Amino acid sequence: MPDQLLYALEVTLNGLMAGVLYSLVALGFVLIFKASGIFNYAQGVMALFAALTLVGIQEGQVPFSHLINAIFGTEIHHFGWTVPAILAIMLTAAVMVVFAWAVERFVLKHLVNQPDIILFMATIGLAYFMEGVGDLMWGADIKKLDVGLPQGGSIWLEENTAWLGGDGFYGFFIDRLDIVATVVAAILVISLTLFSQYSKQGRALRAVADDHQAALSVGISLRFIWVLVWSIAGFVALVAGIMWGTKSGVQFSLSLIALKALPVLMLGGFTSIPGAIVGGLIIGVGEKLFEFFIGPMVGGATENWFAYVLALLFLVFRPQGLFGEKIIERV
Amino acid sequence: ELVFPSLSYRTGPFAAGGVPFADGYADYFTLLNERDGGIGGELTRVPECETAYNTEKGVECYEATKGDGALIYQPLSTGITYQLIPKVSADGIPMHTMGYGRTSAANGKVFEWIFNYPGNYWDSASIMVKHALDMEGGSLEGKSIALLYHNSAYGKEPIRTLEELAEKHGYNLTLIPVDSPGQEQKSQWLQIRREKPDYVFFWGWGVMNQVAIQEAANIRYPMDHFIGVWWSGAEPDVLPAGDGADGYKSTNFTGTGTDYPIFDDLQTYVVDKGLAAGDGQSLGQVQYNRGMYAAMLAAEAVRKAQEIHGVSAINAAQMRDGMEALEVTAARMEELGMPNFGPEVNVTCENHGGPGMGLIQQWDASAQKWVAITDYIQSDREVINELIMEDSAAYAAENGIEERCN
Amino acid sequence: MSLDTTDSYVTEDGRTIGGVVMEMKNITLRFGGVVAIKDISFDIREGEIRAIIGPNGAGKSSMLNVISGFYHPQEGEVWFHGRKRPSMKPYQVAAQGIARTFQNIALFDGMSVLDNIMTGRLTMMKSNMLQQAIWFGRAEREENQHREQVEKVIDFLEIQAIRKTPVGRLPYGLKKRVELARALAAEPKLLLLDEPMAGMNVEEKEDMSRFILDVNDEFGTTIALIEHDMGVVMDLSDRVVVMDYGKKIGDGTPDEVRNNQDVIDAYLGVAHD
Amino acid sequence: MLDAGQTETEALLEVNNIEVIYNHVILVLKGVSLNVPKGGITALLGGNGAGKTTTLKAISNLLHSERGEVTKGSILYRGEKVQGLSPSDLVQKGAIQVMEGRHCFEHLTVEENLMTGAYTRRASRGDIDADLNMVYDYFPRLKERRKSQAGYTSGGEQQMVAIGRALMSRPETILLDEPSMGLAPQLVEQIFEIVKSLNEEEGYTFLLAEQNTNVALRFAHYGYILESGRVVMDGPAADLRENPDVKEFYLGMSEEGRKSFRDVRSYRRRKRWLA
Amino acid sequence: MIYREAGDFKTSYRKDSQTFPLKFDRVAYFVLLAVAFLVIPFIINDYWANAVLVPFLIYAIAALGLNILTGYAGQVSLGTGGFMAVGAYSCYKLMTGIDIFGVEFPPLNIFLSVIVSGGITAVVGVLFGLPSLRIKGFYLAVATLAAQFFLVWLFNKWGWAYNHSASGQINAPERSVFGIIVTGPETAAWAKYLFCLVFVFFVAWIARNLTRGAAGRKWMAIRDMDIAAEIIGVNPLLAKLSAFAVSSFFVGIAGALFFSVYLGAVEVGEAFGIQKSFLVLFMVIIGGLGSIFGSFAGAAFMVLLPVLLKNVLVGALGWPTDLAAHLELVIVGGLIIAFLVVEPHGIAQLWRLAKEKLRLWPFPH
Ligand SMILES: Nc1ncnc2c1ncn2[C@@H]1O[C@H](COP(=O)(O)OP(=O)(O)OP(=O)(O)O)[C@@H](O)[C@H]1O
Ligand SMILES: Nc1ncnc2c1ncn2[C@@H]1O[C@H](COP(=O)(O)OP(=O)(O)OP(=O)(O)O)[C@@H](O)[C@H]1O
Ligand SMILES: [Mg+2]
Ligand SMILES: [Mg+2]
Repeated sequence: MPDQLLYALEVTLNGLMAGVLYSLVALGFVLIFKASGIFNYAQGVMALFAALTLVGIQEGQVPFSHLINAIFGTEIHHFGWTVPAILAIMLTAAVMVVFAWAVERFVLKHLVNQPDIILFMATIGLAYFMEGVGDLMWGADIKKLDVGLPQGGSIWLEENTAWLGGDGFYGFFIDRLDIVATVVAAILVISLTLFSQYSKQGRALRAVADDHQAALSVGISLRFIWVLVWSIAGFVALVAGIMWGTKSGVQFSLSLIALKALPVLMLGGFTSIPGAIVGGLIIGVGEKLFEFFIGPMVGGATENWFAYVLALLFLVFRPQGLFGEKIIERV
Repeated sequence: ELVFPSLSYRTGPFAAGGVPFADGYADYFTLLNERDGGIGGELTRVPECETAYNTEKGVECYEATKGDGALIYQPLSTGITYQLIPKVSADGIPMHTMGYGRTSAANGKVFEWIFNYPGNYWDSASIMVKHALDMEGGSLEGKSIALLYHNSAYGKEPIRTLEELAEKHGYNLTLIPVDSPGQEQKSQWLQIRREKPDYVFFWGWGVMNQVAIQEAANIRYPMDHFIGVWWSGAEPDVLPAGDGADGYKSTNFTGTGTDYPIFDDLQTYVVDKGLAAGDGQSLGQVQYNRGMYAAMLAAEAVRKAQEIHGVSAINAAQMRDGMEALEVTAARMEELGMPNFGPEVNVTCENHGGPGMGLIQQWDASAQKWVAITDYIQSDREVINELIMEDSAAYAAENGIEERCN
Repeated sequence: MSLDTTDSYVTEDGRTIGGVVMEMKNITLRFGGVVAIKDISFDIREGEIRAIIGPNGAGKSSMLNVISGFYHPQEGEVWFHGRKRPSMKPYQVAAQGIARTFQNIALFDGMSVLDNIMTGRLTMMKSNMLQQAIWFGRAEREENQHREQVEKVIDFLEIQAIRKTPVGRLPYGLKKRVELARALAAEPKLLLLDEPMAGMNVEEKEDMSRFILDVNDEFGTTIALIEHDMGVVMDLSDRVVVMDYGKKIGDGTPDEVRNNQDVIDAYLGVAHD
Repeated sequence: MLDAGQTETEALLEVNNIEVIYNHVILVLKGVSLNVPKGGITALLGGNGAGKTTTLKAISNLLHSERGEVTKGSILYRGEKVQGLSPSDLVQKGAIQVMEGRHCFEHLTVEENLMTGAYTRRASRGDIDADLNMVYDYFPRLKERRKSQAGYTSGGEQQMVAIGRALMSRPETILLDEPSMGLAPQLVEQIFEIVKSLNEEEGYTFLLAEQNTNVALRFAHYGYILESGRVVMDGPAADLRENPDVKEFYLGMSEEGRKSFRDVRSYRRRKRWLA
Repeated sequence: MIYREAGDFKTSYRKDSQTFPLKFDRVAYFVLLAVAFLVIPFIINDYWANAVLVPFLIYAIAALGLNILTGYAGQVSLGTGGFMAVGAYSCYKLMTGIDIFGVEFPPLNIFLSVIVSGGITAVVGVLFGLPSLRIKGFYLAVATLAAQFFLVWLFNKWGWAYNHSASGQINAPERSVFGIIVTGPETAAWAKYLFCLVFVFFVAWIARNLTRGAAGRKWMAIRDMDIAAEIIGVNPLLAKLSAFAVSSFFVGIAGALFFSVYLGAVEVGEAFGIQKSFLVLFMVIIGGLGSIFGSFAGAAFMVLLPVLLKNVLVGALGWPTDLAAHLELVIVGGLIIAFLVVEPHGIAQLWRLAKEKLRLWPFPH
């Protein structure tokens, strides 16, 4: 095979994998949007918060130690134990449920029936809030996250594909972490799709998103739905946090992955769970190929905007994204 | 009282580097107060102001602290530096941008109030090339170097220098930008994997550092051919990648670790007394030492100023004179308990950039520490000076500045 | 058929009904599998009050939407003032002097009643952006002229007291009235009303009827009206079109329609008095 | 099932002198008291803006989401204060509201909309299907449109969806806000027939806010007339029907019988409510 | 009664539609203007100018701009930072002289530079506004991020835009108006302040005029119900694009001032990043969508709050700066949420309600 084609193939493969990682974040957005029409900007910070909490628990860090030390003049930092990864993940998930409850109790409950943009803003407020709390709780330093996921290029694949190309070709490169992410994402998407399509709660979710008041009037408990959905979104955030955190360490910038997920959402449609995956794949491949082939011509570093422009072009033809619910326009 | 405002960033995306630096900076002055009763009998004070690496907050901090008798600013961010260059010049307060900021500020003829000794970005680039030359036995002819850089003013700094040096040494330079924040670098690293440059020079910041080092490990790039600038070579950058980071190199202009007598003093006078700015864990880390070094240079400049002007409570203008006459010799560093902690520094009216020296350090993942593998290397002044002259002349022309020092 | 002025006649109560202003020819409108309108033709004459009635989902509102250019029928033609109307955007249709109200109230909730009604005159406001930015001069003069016209409408509909109230706060019935005011402010030649009296009690319906009749009488405005209250329809309208399942099942004077067996079966249930 | 005048029987729902304020400043209800007896059909009448919708929302606790609050008085449903309950609790306790202006879930299909009505029920799939079929029997039109998104159905179809949805919850008390709005005449009759039969056969209690006074008073047992936030008159429906003022203003009848709407032109309202 | 409108009769429509129909408000407004123009310039110092007032004024312009687009025309935009960058770089090019295809334009007067920058931004805004005809709601909001990221990337890459300076930074050279220096390091605090104030005054005036007339009604109609608006005769494309144009014009002016007067040197990614877009959106929402007063209130709130918090936590309470900074995030976030919970329509609505209450005072209703 000609080299150029091989590389294109490799880039495509890696793009797909990167896309899956975006989708993991996008999924959280979709869930909440579907369930309440809320565009949850805090999703990225939730991932950060979840990852921070996970590392903190795993390493037996004392929450708010910095604050406590500053106030009481103490010198505590660690409990002196470490917690196994699985247990830590479960504990973190529990924390996310508490968080979901708090969000409902202190924010959403008071904003029933408000315009979308107000709810959106509230989630930005929430993002600030959680970022601050996360820092206070666990400190602002970079943390290494290790729950035992494999990392690094798959040597097996490299060796078995090296024959495809000529001398300079080492075989295909794929990060093993990405493979794990793909599997996890597939499981998540399938189970979430089943949940939202075939359960009573799934239907209630969509009803709530359409009209809060009417949902209340037929007896759907917004409170339950929201706690449920935010808990699931919290769990998805945890998964995303684990993947991204393993990749780049746990730190503030983790929250910025939300920005990578937005074009994915647009493209897939805000309300579609499979859309999040398909959108992610398209964006992942698109931006990688563009950066690879066109990037050098225009000076590179196109990835930040290319995804958005691609999604924008898509939207001009399909304003609700690929799989989004059609926007109802009637008088 | 001597006031050294510290524009720190303990929050935001770059906090990991900002915290130890600010701690080191503050701790050194605390040490001077506790051990020596200040500098020349005058106590020091380090009011801290959080910038979160944000330009506007930086301006606010500057305005808030400048009236307070501030002697010197170290804004620690290229953005804020550019912001403050005209402001400090107008207000008459010296600014020291150690290893960052506007490179051409090394030309004291144009930049009266700005200093960037002991080295600047271009020095670092040149030192990296020199190291590569060493590794290749003196010639880079026909070799290829890729520059992986943060797509911002900061990241673009070394490009001119590396291009000039490419002409001189005959290597090919490939430019690979990464947009901020740099969480996803797959395509860049696939490109590197495909083009197999002999060296990857690295100008990253924040999360970009960790991701790049992780990705380099992932594609099994030979880590000792992967060399970062001094802002991409601290502990938080390499730790997340674990063993994969072993062998990664970066430049630096201070020593690392706590194997210097001064750390004993710090322990006794500062940490043990509970006066440390941080939790006392970061002593010896790259950024901590760098902060301490910055404080040491500032303190030495104060001494010089006190000496020149014969007053202990100097003002900002006198501080500037002290900086311009600063001389930190190996002997002096020995005296300070920091033998060979940094290069010898000698500042003059024309040269605000100091010697332009730096060393190469390498990460030892098993020991979890940085190891200096070279001595201080002198950058290629010939090339760099020319670039500095060119850029500063342009600035002077743009802003109607008369050359001084003549 | 084309505009035929010789056709005009005078009604019992002395109004002159002119020739055909609008004619729908063989309109068919489909939404995917749903056929909302099936090959319907009818006309509207100048100065008349033309009612469209029919069971729920018969396609009445869709018909109004076709007239106002919001739906584009797959088949059929719309003739306006004797000319075949090309495919148009709704705002272009509005500029031709067709104003309307909506079944599900479509007021601009964020604005006061006054501003809502002023939007009715937007098609007539001519000052450009720059003039408006400067305000003093043309824009202000224009604003005040139109304001005067709007105040007339407000007086006419007796909603002076709520002029400055945000419409979101109004009760349903008043919203309908404000919507009518907005449509009237546009000084339309043809006024389309989609269930203007839904959600009103008799007294309010009487008021509304009075307004409709007065508009028709004083300004000679042609009116097409959808309404489920047979009392209102029979009393007010000159001619009635009856639709059922997208098809036309009757067309004629109230009396004719009322006695049409198809209409009784499909819609009225019992013969209406 | 219940005869007019028998309001002394067990009161299912009691509204005691409530005051409602929107946005902290707009006082809308100024002391409204109602009594809804179990198994009765109670009508709430009154002109535009009288406060009918507000009263119903206060009862079903939906005011909250409109920035309104009950500042005085109390509402008791089966002796229990509703202010402490969430709307979904209320539905579970058997009181459901059909909101004014339809409020369908636009993106859900007609059938899914109906199914949301059964959200609080723990009935078997079969029971729910049976109820679904019952609703389709009442409104055959819905059956035809079952697969279309509610947002794309006609106004009247949406109204049917809203009513059908409430029926799906198998409530004990239904608060109907303007059920007849936008419905074709036979359908209006039909809806009231449904109300009547549910009331008589299943013992449902109804509180309905209606503008269509004529029909409402024909089917209701007891009526309250609301004007600018106050109850100005109440009584058994039959009595109200005979009241001359009610006749004049709400039924459109003068001494000579029904006037033509055409004649109102020469006729100006004499005066507002005189009670 | 402290505040009332009874007895304040209007005899013409002109009077009825004036900006401050109540005499009380009118007097308050003129007093405020007088203080802003005649008193503050004499007492202002560097700290107040650079840390508080100048950023407040500039953000107020940006917030007014975004409020026109988002608050009045209902098009949520997250591209404000990018559009400010267009203003800033245009201003830079204009003030340093442009060379287009060999035609040299001499440096333009700073006052004109700022205005023309606004114009250029308006054109760019319209370009990015084009998709708004098809794309709505949050889809549009996210789509405007395309503008944000693309523009930032462009100004980072396009050497011409920053006169090929080594680092890609742009620096504002010294310029003056009527002999008074308004840009560059030598600028006096009062001159900066007044220069911005003049712009704020005119921008607010134009915004007020546009929003009370036909244009404003078109925008609001589109915002509240775009289909209905189209059916009653509003051309949606023109309405939306004009909103984009006016909004970007203001935002461009804000960007130009931000660069030339306030910061003096900027790097695009840092000064005009996505954070800026969010910040301005916050101002608009906290202040009150669709309210001119709200734009000011929001800008004041978001500029002052962090400064205030910092001064209290670090200055007065002596907390470590990092704890203070983290706590600041928590407090700002919490306050935003609290604000939205208490009054989703922003400070402007709170103010209106307060007035309504005052009017009724001492009675509760
Ligand atoms: N945009 C659309 N997409 C799909 N179906 C539509 C659309 N608009 C209308 N319909 C369908 O077309 C049919 C006619 O609708 P229309 O609104 O015209 O009825 P109508 O006669 O006004 O009824 P009502 O008296 O209930 O208002 C309905 O069955 C409706 O569901
Ligand atoms: N959300 C709100 N904010 C402010 N005022 C409101 C609000 N909702 C209703 N109102 C006011 O409360 C009063 C009563 O309104 P309500 O909707 O209860 O009347 P109604 O009797 O149901 O009228 P209709 O028959 O027209 O539906 C009206 O004057 C209205 O202006
Ligand atoms: Mg209809
Ligand atoms: Mg009502």
